[in-house]
Amino acid sequence: MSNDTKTQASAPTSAVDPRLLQRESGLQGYLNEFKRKIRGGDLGSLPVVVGLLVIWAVFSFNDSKYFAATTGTFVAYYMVGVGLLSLGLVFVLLLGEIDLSVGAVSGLAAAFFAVLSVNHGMNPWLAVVLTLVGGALIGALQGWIFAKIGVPAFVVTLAGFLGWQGVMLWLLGSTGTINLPDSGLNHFLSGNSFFLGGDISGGYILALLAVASMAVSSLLEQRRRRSAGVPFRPTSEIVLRSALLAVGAFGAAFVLNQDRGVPNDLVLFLALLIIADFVLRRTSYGRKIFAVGGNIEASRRAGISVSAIRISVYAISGAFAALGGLAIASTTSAAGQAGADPNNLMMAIAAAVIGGTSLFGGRGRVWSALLGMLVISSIQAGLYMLGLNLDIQYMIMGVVLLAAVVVDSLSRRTQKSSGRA
Amino acid sequence: MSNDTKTQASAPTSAVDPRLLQRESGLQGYLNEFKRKIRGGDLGSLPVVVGLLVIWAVFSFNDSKYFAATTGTFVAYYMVGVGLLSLGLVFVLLLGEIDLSVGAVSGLAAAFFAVLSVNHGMNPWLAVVLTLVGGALIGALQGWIFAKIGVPAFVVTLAGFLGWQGVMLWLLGSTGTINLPDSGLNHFLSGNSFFLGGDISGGYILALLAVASMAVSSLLEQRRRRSAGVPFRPTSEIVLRSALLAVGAFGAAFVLNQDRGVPNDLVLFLALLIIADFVLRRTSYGRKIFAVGGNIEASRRAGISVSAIRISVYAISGAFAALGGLAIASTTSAAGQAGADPNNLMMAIAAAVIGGTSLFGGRGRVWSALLGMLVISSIQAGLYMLGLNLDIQYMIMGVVLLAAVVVDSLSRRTQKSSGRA
Amino acid sequence: SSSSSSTSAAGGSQTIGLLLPENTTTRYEQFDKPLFEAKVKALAPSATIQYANAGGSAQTQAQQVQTMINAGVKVLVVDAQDAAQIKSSVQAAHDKGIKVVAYDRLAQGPVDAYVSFDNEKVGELQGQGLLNAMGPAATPSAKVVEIDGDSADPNAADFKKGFTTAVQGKVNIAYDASGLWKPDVAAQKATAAFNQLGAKNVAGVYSANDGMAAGIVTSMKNAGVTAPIGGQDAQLDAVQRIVAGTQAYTVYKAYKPEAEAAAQLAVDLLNGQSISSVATVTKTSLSGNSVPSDLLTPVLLTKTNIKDTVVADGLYQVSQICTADFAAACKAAGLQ
Amino acid sequence: MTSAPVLALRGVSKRFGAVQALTDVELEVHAGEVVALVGDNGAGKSTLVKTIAGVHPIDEGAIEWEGREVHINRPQDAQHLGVATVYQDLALCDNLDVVNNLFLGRELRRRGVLDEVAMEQKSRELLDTLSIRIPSVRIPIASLSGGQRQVVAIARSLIGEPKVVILDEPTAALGVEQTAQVLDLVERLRERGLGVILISHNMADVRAVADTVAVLRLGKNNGTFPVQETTQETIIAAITGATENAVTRRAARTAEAAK
Amino acid sequence: MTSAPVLALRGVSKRFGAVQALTDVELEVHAGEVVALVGDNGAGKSTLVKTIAGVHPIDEGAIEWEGREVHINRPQDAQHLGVATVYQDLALCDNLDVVNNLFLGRELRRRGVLDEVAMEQKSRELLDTLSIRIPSVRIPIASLSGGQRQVVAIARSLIGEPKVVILDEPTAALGVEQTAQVLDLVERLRERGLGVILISHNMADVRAVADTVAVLRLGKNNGTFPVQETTQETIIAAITGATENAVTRRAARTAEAAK
Ligand SMILES: Nc1ncnc2c1ncn2[C@@H]1O[C@H](COP(=O)(O)OP(=O)(O)OP(=O)(O)O)[C@@H](O)[C@H]1O
Ligand SMILES: Nc1ncnc2c1ncn2[C@@H]1O[C@H](COP(=O)(O)OP(=O)(O)OP(=O)(O)O)[C@@H](O)[C@H]1O
Ligand SMILES: [Mg+2]
Ligand SMILES: [Mg+2]
Repeated sequence: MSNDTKTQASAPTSAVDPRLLQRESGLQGYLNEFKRKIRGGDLGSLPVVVGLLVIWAVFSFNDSKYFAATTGTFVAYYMVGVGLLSLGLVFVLLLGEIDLSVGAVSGLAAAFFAVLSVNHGMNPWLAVVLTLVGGALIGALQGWIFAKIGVPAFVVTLAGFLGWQGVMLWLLGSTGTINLPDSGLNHFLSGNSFFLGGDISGGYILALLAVASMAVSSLLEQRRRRSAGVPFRPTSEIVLRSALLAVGAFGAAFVLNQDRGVPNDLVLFLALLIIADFVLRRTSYGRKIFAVGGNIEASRRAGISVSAIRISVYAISGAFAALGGLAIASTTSAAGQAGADPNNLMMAIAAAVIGGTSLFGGRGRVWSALLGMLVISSIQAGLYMLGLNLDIQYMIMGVVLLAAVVVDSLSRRTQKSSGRA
Repeated sequence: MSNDTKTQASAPTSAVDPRLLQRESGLQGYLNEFKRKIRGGDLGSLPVVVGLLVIWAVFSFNDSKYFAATTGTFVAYYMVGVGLLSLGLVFVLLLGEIDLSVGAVSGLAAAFFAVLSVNHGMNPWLAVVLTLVGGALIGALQGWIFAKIGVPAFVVTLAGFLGWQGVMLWLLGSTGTINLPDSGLNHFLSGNSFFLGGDISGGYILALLAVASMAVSSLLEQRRRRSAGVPFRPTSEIVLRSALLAVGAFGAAFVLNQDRGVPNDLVLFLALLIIADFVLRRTSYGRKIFAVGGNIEASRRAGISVSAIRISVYAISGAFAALGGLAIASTTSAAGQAGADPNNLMMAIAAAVIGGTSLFGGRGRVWSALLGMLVISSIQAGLYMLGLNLDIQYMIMGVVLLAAVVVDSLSRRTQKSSGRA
Repeated sequence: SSSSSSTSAAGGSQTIGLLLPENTTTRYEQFDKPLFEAKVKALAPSATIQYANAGGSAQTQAQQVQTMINAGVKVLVVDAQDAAQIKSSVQAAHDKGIKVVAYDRLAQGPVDAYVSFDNEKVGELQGQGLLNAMGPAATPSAKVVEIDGDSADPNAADFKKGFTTAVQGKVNIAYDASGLWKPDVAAQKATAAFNQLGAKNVAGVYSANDGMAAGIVTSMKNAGVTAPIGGQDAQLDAVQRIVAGTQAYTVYKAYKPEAEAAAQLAVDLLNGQSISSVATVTKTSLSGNSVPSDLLTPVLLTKTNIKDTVVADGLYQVSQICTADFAAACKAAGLQ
Repeated sequence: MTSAPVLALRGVSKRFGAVQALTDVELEVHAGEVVALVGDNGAGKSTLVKTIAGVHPIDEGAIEWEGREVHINRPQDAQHLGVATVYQDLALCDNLDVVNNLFLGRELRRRGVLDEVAMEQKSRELLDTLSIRIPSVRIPIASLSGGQRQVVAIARSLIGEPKVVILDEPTAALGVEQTAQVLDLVERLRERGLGVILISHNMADVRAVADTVAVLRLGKNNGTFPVQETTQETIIAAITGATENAVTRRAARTAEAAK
Repeated sequence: MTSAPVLALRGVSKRFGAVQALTDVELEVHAGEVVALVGDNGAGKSTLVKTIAGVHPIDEGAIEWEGREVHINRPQDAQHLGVATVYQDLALCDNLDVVNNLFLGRELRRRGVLDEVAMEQKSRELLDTLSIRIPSVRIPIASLSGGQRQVVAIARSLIGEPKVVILDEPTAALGVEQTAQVLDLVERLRERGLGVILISHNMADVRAVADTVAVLRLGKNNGTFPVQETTQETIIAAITGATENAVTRRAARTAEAAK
């Protein structure tokens, strides 16, 4: 939960503990605290971001073409499909469970959509809705078997991994691969469709929106907190954070504008990330997910219906898997038998874990799906450009994946040895 | 731990609790307790065994040829390779961790062995030893990165999943698939090599050995316990258990003898299972594995070196993966690029879980690898005989897997609602 | 090597992209890639080659095509993992003015040239090889076990179709299942088939490729099935089995002419020259595009023509085939 | 106390596998009454509490609420009736911070969105009344000391409007000052007309605040005593099942040594 | 007590992230001495214990063992010196049974193989001396009551040959009889010449068995008192940091009500 990063500044109540190190006000205090955090290994996602920068640097060094706007578009565009699977998985991982079926469900969803809209000529948007509902129902069914019958989630979703793949093959059976028309959602998600038609203002508008809404909401919260007499973020910190976000957002917009603009599927992904983040951190439903992931028995005793949470979370995962499947299909404009690629499952889990979501439940953020996919896609972009043999490619992929997490792990180890598990 | 199934009979100490339901002596008491356990849902592996019988019945009903000794040989022979991966995984699962690299390591091991013994003409037994040591070293390396650097095991072994696959491709690169000669370990593990040359006495000797050693060791333990004044198993129970084992063992021997005898690779698998079971249940090393799987912090405080346990367990998993790889290669007499099949990984994990080993650590037995593989192989034998389309096959596989675990889960649910988690 | 080539090319003006589909079969990285590279080097020393292998994933291949488009290649030589799914990638390349050569599998979309073996013909040869090997045992009631390739691979359907055409009515296909191109799966399915049919009743076995045949041969030995079996690809291990007599035939698709024809087409397209001298026929793809094509003829490889084919073409040295384990068999077959 | 008790257990039994944890237990709690539930370790006190709270449904017997028989199968059932429980094992979510644990399942909302500010403010007030110092209400429960966690669990039970509060060894880990505060709290609850079940091994505390003492021994009732009229020795004898026990022996020995 | 203390802490400090849990703490324990460590909730008592036991290495300061400075970085280090610890949070493996938990890390072996019979026998004896009833020593710890678990944790510390025993609130969950047994046990340990650190919030227990009382307040030393010569009020004042506190207020109020 990001709340625990909120620092204590000039709290006027009596309960404050004299042993708590007060941060000096102003930017200086912020820097001091940052130094202390580095020493204590309490760095949030900084290590992974550093890992990402290192990956970019190494690949740019090896291949001058890597450092180009087209690579940016490549990463931004191709990470979305698997990123959506990963986003759904974050919900499941927060419960401390796993969903092995997301790859199969994504393949099935693409096939289902193709059969409905191409073979049966259904309105493509209606087909999209039916597909997403279908994904959610599949997830809910799996969640129900897990929550109510008590079959371990691993087994349920492993059965799903096989079963839904079978259903997909059966659906595609008579026709094999089905090419999707360049219209509707498939067009919207395709690599040729950019925000505001790729107009140069598009990226900057998005960046401005993000920075402004972050700054405004932080300031509003600061005001409420101040008037309620509870600790609040100092203005200097809000400015610093907004500035950092601005650098990232405008930087990304600039790079993407160098090529053709911000891909629409990235815009969709970001929008969904923001919504999911809001649900997880600002609603009591999200709070319950964290609680169940932290301690099932305590949640049950607190009156939370654990089964309802589980079923709904698997439904969410199923719906995201279905959407991810449509996004993946749109990258090849076709739904094929290889749609249920188990590699997608692996990459989706890896992304969430690399981004910092724990496999053991109760700890994580939706942004880990974004961060992890940035890492994975950046590696892939580089490896594809180098045109290596597959054996070397696999080896590099393995080593780089590991390296991307090692910094994070080392800092966590420091954290642990200073007593903060 | 199977110890907690030991029942309290006529204990002469004072500390015994009057609320503990005493079992009446004799067979009647055993039956009464059994009924009570069924009601309480405390059934051990019985549900999965029932599931297995149901699978056999259903397939036999659908295909008269299924109920034949050749099916027995099929199951007994083909389950060993993945079963060995699963056996190694049980150790890892007992720690509450996962090893995604076993499939890749098994493929690499087969390739390594083939390159050494065929391409370099090394003595095949020396090559086997080197391969197993190599597998253990790979595992230990992964364990070290996990235990000492603190990278989550999922990420380390995912990196291994990719990286070792790369190494395997690179090793095979110059030659592609390598045929293994029908000699050495490859001959021993091949489908043509049976215990005592397939002599009819072979199976019965094994069965007799198993039953006799179980009965004798149980009686010896009973005597020691009786004289030490701690609760012991009544003789009637020992007789009953030995009788049950005898039915199973002699039954299996009879079926396999109808075909060509007990495959040598099954004998090896069973021997390793017995050794692994002994290590886990009768040595302090095994006890430490359970402890770390149950509560890492408590184990650490008890002076257990958690890192050493982790590294060694991954080494064990790596060695079993290497041996499993050799067994899988011997079923095709060749080491090829498809060796690192991710399906093998999935099936190995599924077998352990179906057999009753928890993914959350601290609960499980090595026999779950055997039981789970029996289930999976029995399904596969049936599906392959029916020669169905892949789509139907996947669906049935998913549904049957689920069904095999549902009975178990339902009984666990009863158990939970009666307060025993 | 190719990895350094992509950096050296100025603006990618002389770059050819080579995309191969997977790595579970030996041929791609072992033969196709080096043969193709050598020929291009000979024809156009200034051209560079960018290489990618999709590892069996159509989705990865799409990303690899995009990478090459970004890198500014002029010609793409694509062996499609999925001939239908590649369509939008082919279109994207075409839109950028990049010429596309379909290699081995006829990709959908606006392809400029196609070079391949006739896959149905491969299946037919396999059928013929099996019938020859069965000899008089090939009767309409003779039970044959058929293990096909992965149905996600469109070529698998072509092989099956050709095979069926060749053996229809001549033998009885008593068991038919997909081996997913995986040796261990094929081995288990074959064993199940033998259990189902009875080992003695099996008169012949069809394996769609040599990789699976390795597993099936082992199953046959275990089950005591003595019927003939064959595959395709002329993998080294398969040639060894043919020498040893455990496999009856394989289909040899000479990679060298295929790779060299592709190289010729690619260089011609790169230089803006006519390709009509190489691509002499026209094939219509499933997307309706007529593609100038060069279709090569596969060869049925048995013990008798090893020397004249794979050895003569320099694919394998005799010493590679005749390792210690196969020395005796080689002598008997007159290879050594 | 002639009115129907708020909560009554009639012949409740509960079994775990081979252990008969409760046998035919009877218990009555009236509004405005503090019932102390005492007993040896493993007597079944916590099990009894959990059956009332809906954690473990009962096997036999009946639970009556304000004179009507009710079925309590899930914690929600008990909460809807108006039972608030502080468990001996606390049952907090280690990964959540103090505020989130306090309001878990009963979050304050503002326009549908969590009202973190109000919850944080309320938390500080609550903890202040129990005079506990916690470094920050935004640190995860995992990093609190044993007593700090216990106070958080107690504070949890005060959110909402319960009719019966069950405290299972609430002061076990508390310091002297915090213990005094909790005893004050129990008295305030009684004054507000709530029924309180207090489990404790500390006879002094029990005698200080309880009206009635119910003794459990080996899962069975072993007497109910009005506190005013009963000596500590009687209660201890009922707990241990013998007038001659380790406590008396120790007392005798210490007395002798002091001579 | 002129000889060097078995264990001495010199200016020990420990910090968790932003919380300074211990600041310059001094503590001495001699052989045959029972030192009571008291303090408010969150004072840092358990943290201090964990630094000695090697669970959290210290940030600053020194630990001396029999006069020599030692470095305790892992639990093994403390165990090898001869420190046995009962943690407040017990630290047992829920999935293992009572016997396995008792002997964890110190299993008895016979010809290299676990000697389950001897361990089971020894477990029963140990638990009997602490007069606890446990349904069976072969049921997993998870199904024991709070007090039963605590006794298991205490019994664990008696296996082996420690020189210093640290008990962090050992009687918090214990019944009257078991508490008396543990106090007896502490006295037996003193007689055997061991150093004992006893943490407790129960002043009566502290006064009954301790020789010296060391008070921690907000992570700092707040006085060391010989038990004989110090009144309870003085100690409580040192703990709460004020002579006027909830305890005295409550006492005054109760006295008034009694009038
Ligand atoms: N889930 C369970 N499974 C099996 N036995 C259990 C379970 N829970 C409790 N028991 C047993 O029931 C008995 C009563 O336990 P309970 O926790 O109610 O005791 P208690 O009176 O609260 O003791 P304490 O004072 O030590 O907290 C104990 O013997 C315990 O071992
Ligand atoms: N791992 C940790 N991370 C952060 N803070 C911690 C951690 N452990 C303890 N603390 C803090 O250190 C302080 C001292 O805790 P400690 O557990 O030592 O108290 P204690 O004296 O044992 O209290 P109690 O009597 O309640 O057991 C507390 O304020 C606590 O919040
Ligand atoms: Mg209790
Ligand atoms: Mg403490």
